[in-house]
Amino acid sequence: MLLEIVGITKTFGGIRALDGVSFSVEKGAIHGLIGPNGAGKTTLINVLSGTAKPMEGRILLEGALIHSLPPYKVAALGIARTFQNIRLFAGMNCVENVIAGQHLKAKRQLLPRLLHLPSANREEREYRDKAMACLKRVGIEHRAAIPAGYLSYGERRRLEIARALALEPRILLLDEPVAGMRRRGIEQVGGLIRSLATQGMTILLIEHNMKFVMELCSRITVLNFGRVITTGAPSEVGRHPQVIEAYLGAEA
Amino acid sequence: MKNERFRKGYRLILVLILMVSVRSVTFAAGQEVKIGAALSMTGAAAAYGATQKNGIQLASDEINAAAGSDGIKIVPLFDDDASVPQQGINVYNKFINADRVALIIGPTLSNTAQVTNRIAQQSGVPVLAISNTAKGITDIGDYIFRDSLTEAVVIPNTIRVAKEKLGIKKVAILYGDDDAFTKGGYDAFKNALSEAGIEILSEMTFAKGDRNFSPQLTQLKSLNPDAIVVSALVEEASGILSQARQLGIPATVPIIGGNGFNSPALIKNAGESAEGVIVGAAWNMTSTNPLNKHFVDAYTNRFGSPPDQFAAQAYAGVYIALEAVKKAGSADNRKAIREAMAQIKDFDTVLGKFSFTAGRDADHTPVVQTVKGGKFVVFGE
Amino acid sequence: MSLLLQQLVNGLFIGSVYGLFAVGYTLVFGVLDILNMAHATVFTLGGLVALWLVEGSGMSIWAAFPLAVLFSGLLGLVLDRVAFAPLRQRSDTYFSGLISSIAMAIIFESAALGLFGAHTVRFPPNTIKTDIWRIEGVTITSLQVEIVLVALILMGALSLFLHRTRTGKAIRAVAESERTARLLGIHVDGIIASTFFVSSALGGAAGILFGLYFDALSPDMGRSIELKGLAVIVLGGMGSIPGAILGGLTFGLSEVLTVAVTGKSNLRDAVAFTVLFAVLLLRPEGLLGRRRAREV
Amino acid sequence: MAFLMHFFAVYGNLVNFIGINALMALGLYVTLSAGQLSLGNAAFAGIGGYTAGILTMQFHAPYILSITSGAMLSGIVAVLIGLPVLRLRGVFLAMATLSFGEVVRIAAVNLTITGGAQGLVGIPNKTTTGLIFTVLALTGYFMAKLRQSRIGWSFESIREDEAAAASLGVNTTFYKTVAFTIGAIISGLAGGMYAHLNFIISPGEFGFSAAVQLLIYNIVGGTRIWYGPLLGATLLTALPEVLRGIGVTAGPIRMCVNGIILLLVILFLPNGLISLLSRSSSIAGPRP
Repeated sequence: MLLEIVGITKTFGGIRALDGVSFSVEKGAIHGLIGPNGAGKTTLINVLSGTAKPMEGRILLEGALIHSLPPYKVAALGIARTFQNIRLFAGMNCVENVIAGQHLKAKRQLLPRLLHLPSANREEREYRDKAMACLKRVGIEHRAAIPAGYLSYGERRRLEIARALALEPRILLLDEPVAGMRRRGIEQVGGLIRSLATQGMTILLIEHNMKFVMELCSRITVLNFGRVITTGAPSEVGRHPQVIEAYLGAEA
Repeated sequence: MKNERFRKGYRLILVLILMVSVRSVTFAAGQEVKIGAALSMTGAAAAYGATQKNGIQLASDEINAAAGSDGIKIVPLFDDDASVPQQGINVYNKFINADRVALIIGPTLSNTAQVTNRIAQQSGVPVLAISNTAKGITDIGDYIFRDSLTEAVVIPNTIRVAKEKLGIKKVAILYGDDDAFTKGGYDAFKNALSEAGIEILSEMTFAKGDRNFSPQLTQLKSLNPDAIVVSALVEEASGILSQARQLGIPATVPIIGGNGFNSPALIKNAGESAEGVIVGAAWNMTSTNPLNKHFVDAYTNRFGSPPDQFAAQAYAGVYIALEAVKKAGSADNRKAIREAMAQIKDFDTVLGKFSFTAGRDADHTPVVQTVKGGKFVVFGE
Repeated sequence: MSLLLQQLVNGLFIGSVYGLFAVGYTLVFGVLDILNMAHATVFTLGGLVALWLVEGSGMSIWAAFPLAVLFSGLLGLVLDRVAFAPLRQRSDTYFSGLISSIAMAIIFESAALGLFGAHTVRFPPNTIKTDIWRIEGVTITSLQVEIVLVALILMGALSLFLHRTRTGKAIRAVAESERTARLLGIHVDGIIASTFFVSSALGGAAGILFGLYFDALSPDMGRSIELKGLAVIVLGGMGSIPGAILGGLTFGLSEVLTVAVTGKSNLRDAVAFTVLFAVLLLRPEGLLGRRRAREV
Repeated sequence: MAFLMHFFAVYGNLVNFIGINALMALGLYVTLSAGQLSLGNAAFAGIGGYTAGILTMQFHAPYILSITSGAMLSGIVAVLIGLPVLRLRGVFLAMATLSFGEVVRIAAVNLTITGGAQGLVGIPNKTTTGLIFTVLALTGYFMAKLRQSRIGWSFESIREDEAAAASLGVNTTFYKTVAFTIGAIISGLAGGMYAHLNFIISPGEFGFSAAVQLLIYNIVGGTRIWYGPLLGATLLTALPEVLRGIGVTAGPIRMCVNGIILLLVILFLPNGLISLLSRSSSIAGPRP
């Protein structure tokens, strides 16, 4: 079991955003995380990525405790994330955004650059090619030199994924990656996620688009008011009474 | 692509500096004396730069009017060092090398003078300081002169007269400790008081720009000293005087001040709480010497308010410079002007009979004044 | 004993002037999260204009005071229109707002220097008839009492305005969240302009009272209170009106007592800035402020 | 050749001040490039200046040693101050660094070793124009290369969005302290060189208005590329001379011109004058 979340509780003032959340994510799986707005999905991702500290509970990565680590240490363990409200580096162009994502993987030492060593230029070309490869993977390599602020909404979503891929992560936390995308964009991102999983990457996918989640995910966890209703295969979760009630209201 | 951008940026900067091309037109030698007045017209000392400018302008206009066709005319070039040494240096450089002035008057602040006079000394340009009272200004070199009496001369004389006339035995001191002028005054007061065997009950400080002195004055009042010695500039001084009287410090406890007090603004701002203040200074506003009477009247109706000590010393400075130029017989031979200035003895000025000491400091009788009926009068007359 | 009492009076008095100045300072920060560095120069111009009205056109102080306060308010509108409104859509509006207010401060101070000259000037001696009372060794002047009263009245009026009037409530809504306020149909730009009007008017008023009591007005009189005002609003809690008043009074008292005890006024400033430093680190929301300093 | 001699005679000091101000502006630039608004760099220049001056005068240390140790001391102080202060953001960080700056100024006024209000008098004039512009060129080169290194990319990421940078593995606290410390070292070095240029340094020169002036050099020049602040420092240091040359009367008008320039730049050229010289997005930044 790659990632285990055990009894995580997080409160903001009086509100219990997460209340004893426990589930685990298998290696190489595409694990869905769904729930109505305000269920605590984004809070959970913040806790997983170290941005927020939980009140109680533990998170284990291959048995090692990581819930008290700062965000940059969580990233160093190979956990990358995207943000619900897309936090791109607006002042940089697309390839630069991805290069910024190479922080952990690209040495880029100062000394060889100061001494103008040829190795520095070679290294730089290699990293740039890698960055272009990430852009290519999400299908926006033609926008490489455009400042991130100029991209369309769908393209910005994809650039954020590309930047996260630059980290060459083991686990990718996607916070509503296809929200507000058109049909064709959704299919492309779906294809990308499927190909990442086949190459061994584990993905935790937060999404409202039920069809998208049902098709892609091998296991799904449903959150409501900070509590886990159930975790299971898409078919089981789809028929679970409480899930229907949480989503479609009580009349079913 | 990268350094192309850099070259364009560099070219712009170069063009800008060259645009400030240097006007090196020289006036006909002989008849006109160019004097560079480096004053603080903005920044902390703007108030003093303003009255100094008036004094210099008044003196120059009088001289030029009286000079007629053959006489020597004064061409004053004013510039602002913004009370900052860095700009003072630039002003000096412009006067020395671009305008090629015969001599420089100023700068307003001692801190600036410490830096700028070094450049004048190296370039062999005489400097006549008109308000620097800090120690060491004239030690910078033999081209540096000063017509402003140092605190070391004025203050012991004040303490001596105050002790004689009022028999003070124990005093409290209040001084501004973050300004070279007021700190210098404090040091002079401290030595003078210990030499005169007067006990110092307590020393309290304030910062430049302060307006609220009631905490300090309340403490000092409780020690009931014979007198309160204050080293401050006129803004703070008037505040201290009015708040002291408001706090109930009786008129029987006089307040003794240094050069900073010697300005009509003190009486205007402090009102009747200035009565009885003792001011040791280098210029007696009400002296009946005809030169001074004329100066005070001319200044008052030209600028609408009576002159202060800064204006008087600036005014006298121009006449001293003229005297040196006349003696040197040349309007731009800096070395000759320096030699002539060093020999000035018992020259009549608004400050009284003026001569330079061997060390090129000012030498004339200081005055101790007090305020009676809203006017400065010589103390003890 | 009367010595301590006298120092308390001194402290409370100067504290109320600091409070009045700080209230305007923190109001703008509370609503816009922007530090208006030109506030101190409005403080100066308010005082100088009041003096010009009294001396220039022979107006009584009681007529000149409201006029000069109005003028200061108008200066606030100019500030908003020229330096803050154009930057509102920018992503770095907090940073650029600070810079544009520094630019306006420089322009206002040079205007004060140009129009009113560099000298320290004062109100004509009998602008306000002041009699001095001595109660068991403690000296209080009627001017001091009047100033404290006016300061308290203005601060009281401000909190009434903020809590009772429609515009006041709208200002507090914008302070909570500009976006929500806009959704609720509040004319945000108009409200922000009125915030600047009120803040600058209060700043100007503080300037006039300061000038009246200390008999000293000069183009750079704002400098001495600018950094102290900063310390006061941080101590009181950025954006909190009661915090600014409390901060002003505590600050005035601590300043007086430090000087009284140590006799060194520079130590007083050092204490002020160490307090500011400590509050920022340990309790950035200050005494009564809302927590804003370190959110992600 | 005579023209050059004459030019340097009149404007030699101005050129030196441009160099020193540019170097100090670069010190603040490093801190700004990581998105940290510091109003304490003038104080670091003060620490560097006073330390170097005291070392040369009282301990007769060799010039190069004294200015480098001044710079190092500023760096050490920056690390000590940086750790607590850099948790703060935006205006709060500005005010914390400002209060640190004022405490340093007040210390300089009160300590006898720093010469009190008079300042340090009699510092030997060792700094040459050549040294200033060599150090400036080297620092500029270092900045250009730093930008391409991992440290430079981390600064840029933190400046754009600190939370996103952390999620990519950037240790934001560490890199913010690095930016703060490198900035302090450069400011300290510039302060040390300034001390040996003018024979005297006084506390007033390193206070709040000096810190604001460094910020203005950066804003007017542009903070997206290292030679932006150089342009800002050059123009604004030369401006009083230009106005003097053109005959603009001394006094408040010049001060007003300064204010108006800063206002126009922040309103219409958010990325500074340097963005006029180049269209490339990395310098001009995205069109708002």
